[in-house]
Amino acid sequence: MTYTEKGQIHCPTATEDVMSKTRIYATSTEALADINDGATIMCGGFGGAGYPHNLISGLADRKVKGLTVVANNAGHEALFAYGGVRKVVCSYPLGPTSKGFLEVLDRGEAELELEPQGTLVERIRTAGAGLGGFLTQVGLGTELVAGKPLIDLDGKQYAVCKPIMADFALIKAWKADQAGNLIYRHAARNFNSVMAMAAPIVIVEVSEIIDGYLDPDSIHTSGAFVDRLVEVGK
Amino acid sequence: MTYTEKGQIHCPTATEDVMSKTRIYATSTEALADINDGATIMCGGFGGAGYPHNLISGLADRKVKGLTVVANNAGHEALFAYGGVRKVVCSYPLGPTSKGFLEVLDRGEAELELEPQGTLVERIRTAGAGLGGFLTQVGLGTELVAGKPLIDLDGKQYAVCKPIMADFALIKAWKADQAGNLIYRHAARNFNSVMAMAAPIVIVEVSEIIDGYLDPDSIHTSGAFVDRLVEVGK
Amino acid sequence: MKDGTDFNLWSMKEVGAKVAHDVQDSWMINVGVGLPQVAVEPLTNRGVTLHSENGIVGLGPSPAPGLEDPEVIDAGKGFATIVAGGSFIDSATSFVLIRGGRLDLALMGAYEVSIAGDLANWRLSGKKIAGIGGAADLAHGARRVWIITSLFANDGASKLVAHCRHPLTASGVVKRVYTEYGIFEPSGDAFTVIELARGVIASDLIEVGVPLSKI
Amino acid sequence: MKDGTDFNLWSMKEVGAKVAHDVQDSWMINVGVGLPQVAVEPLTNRGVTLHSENGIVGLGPSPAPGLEDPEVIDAGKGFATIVAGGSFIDSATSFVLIRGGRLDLALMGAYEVSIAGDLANWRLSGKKIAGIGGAADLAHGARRVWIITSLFANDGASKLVAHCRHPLTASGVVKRVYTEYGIFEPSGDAFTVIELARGVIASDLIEVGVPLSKI
Repeated sequence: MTYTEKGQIHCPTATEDVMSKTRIYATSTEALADINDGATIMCGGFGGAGYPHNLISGLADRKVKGLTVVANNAGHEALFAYGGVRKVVCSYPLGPTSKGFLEVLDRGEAELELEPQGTLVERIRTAGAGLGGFLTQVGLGTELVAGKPLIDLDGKQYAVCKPIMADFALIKAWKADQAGNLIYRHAARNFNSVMAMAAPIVIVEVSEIIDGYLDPDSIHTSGAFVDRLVEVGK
Repeated sequence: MTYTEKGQIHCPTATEDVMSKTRIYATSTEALADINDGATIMCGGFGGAGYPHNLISGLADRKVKGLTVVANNAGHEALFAYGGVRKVVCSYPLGPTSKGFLEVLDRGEAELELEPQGTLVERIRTAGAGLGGFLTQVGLGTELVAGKPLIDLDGKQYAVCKPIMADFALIKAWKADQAGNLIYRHAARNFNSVMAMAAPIVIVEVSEIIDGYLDPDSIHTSGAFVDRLVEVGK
Repeated sequence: MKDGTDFNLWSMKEVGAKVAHDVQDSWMINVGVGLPQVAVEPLTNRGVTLHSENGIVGLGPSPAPGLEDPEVIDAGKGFATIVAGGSFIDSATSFVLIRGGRLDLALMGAYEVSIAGDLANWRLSGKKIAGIGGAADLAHGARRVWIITSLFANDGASKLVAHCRHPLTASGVVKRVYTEYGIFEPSGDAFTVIELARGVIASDLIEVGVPLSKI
Repeated sequence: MKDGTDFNLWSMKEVGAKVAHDVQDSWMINVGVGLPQVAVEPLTNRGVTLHSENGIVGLGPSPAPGLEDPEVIDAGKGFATIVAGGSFIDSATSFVLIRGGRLDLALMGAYEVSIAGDLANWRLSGKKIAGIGGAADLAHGARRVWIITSLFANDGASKLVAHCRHPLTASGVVKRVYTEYGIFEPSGDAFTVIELARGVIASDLIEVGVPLSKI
């Protein structure tokens, strides 16, 4: 058992290893093989930080069509290039990398569901948490809650926000261990650690898969949530 | 800037320090001085692991009365001993350390709000998250959702769970730094890191306050959430 | 059913072996507080990942004497260990895992299980105070709920019932019940017999009030 | 109000200094994407904690050339740094912080602010597509919302208005507006003048459509 911090060597440990269901794949293509046309995918990252470039590029290679992509931004150029995206759920569809999206949107070939960033990430978490929704006052009195049920509770009004269910989460981490435990690097954590808990199949591109195991107190995402790993290097 | 892990020395850092509003107190008594009769406190821990013994004991010394205590268990013996508790919100009020509570409950001097553990911790998080509530199916069709509003959403029924608002959170951490960033030890994390985000004033007893700062990637609770620290030793 | 002489009822150890046989190696399992140690023993040292709702993924067996750590405990508050590859998580994340469908199996005890799969295992109807802990979340959230229990309560009544008299933990969730008499599955209008211990005859059980399907 | 010759309007740098003067050292502040760098510069190197909603508590200034790290960016996606004592958090936690009341101040730009404190700063009414990012969460969640903006839009219209024509980001949230003409506070039926730049006369501003309280 690898402990990276000294104070923790007295943590009582058993002799056996965890039998993880996390599988390590040699290539993105193999890890993505069962993502089919019409799938809904969550995609981590904030701008380029923590964006799973290799996985998205692998998906583009397979020319998967009719995707719904849930992410903070709309910069999935590799997917727009061949018209792979039917719908984007995001908080910020502008910026230099969103040109591809704005073009297909303009041609009526894709749909946008815009959501305040905090509501977006909480709806993602809610899906992972097995809850039916949450109540917020963010956006009340604005078009940002258009389409959401409104309810009164104890004299206050709230918008009911439903979970965003996806088939797969594609995320980027920094280090993984043999049990699928993850650590993110700096501000690349963002949506990744939330999406890691939010889809039934979680696929992770990771800079490095270490031999052995990470310190159980320093893990950002438990291997319990991680289904597939691909090591992509720095 | 103290980094405990090697790979991270290239993280770009500014020359200035954070100006934290976290204050370090010499004693529990001083850190608790403004907790008055009738206050609602969240109290971390699962059984004895991560339980803020020193803070609770400091509160008992002040003989604060009429407290509502939100915690996983009801084992606040120091507070029951002088009749300080009006109400307990918890998931498990039994076990050897709950005798004091069961006695006052039996005498009708205290009230119990029982909540499934997952609903309890999520209601605590919801308070910290500034949300109005969440929808769950846990407990549907049982007395465990008695008193909760029920709503139908997309053909499914849910119980509406409201946030548990508290005046103070009393928690236990392992290490803190000068900016109030926290790391918990092993399974002592439990409710502590959730409550650390859930009350307007968060008071932490910590085994050690280090000079300098913790690695910003290894922090469990950002100092942004921490108001007061007391170093209590091992 | 007056005495046990005609039967070769399973011991708790045998019941545990039956459960362990039906469990897949890749599963993540939560083992309920209070289940007999001898029944759950076969689940350790065979590679499944054990989850403890107080925040351990990869729960190991009890520590060797002298290595107890008060900050490594299980949901029953007994001293525990973490296996290599395990992780500590906070309570909110632990219940995200439970409700979110990451738990392949919750193994629990029961006061009663109904033909509809209703589970009563947190409070006896006469009792004023009881703890619920994580039982309701586990019963609702886990992909499968299996029960390990004696078939009869102390008063001789069948724990498999048409309708639960005790307060429910969750309705319609139990998939399978492992007892010393055999393995049963709620099927809506009765319990289906999956396997019986040697010498146990279903019609005898029906006679004493166990609502089994007539074959 | 035809020309600026009679006025000594504040530069953006001076506006920033006014804001910085009113900010307390212990505050945690989110500085909105797109605010002029020169206006927010006085907030750095003075000890306040800056928050970036993509997951940085303790945002520092831009890195020295050659030290840029693509995984240390701010909410505007520019290269950034973290100060000693800072922490990286995930996006869910970042918005818990925002909505949960831990942010003392959100500093933002605006298209319009109404006398009721309504804020429009994410989409111009004629525009089909716009990004909301964290603006709605910040406007709702922060303890105070202060706006830094030019008083007039490019077409000459006052950005301080009776009712917003552009879609709202949040209603009734703005506490104060800092402009080159002065500092104003929405007070329900008008804007109260807190301070005016030298030579600026309130009645002149009222004459060109800025809904200030008549004193």
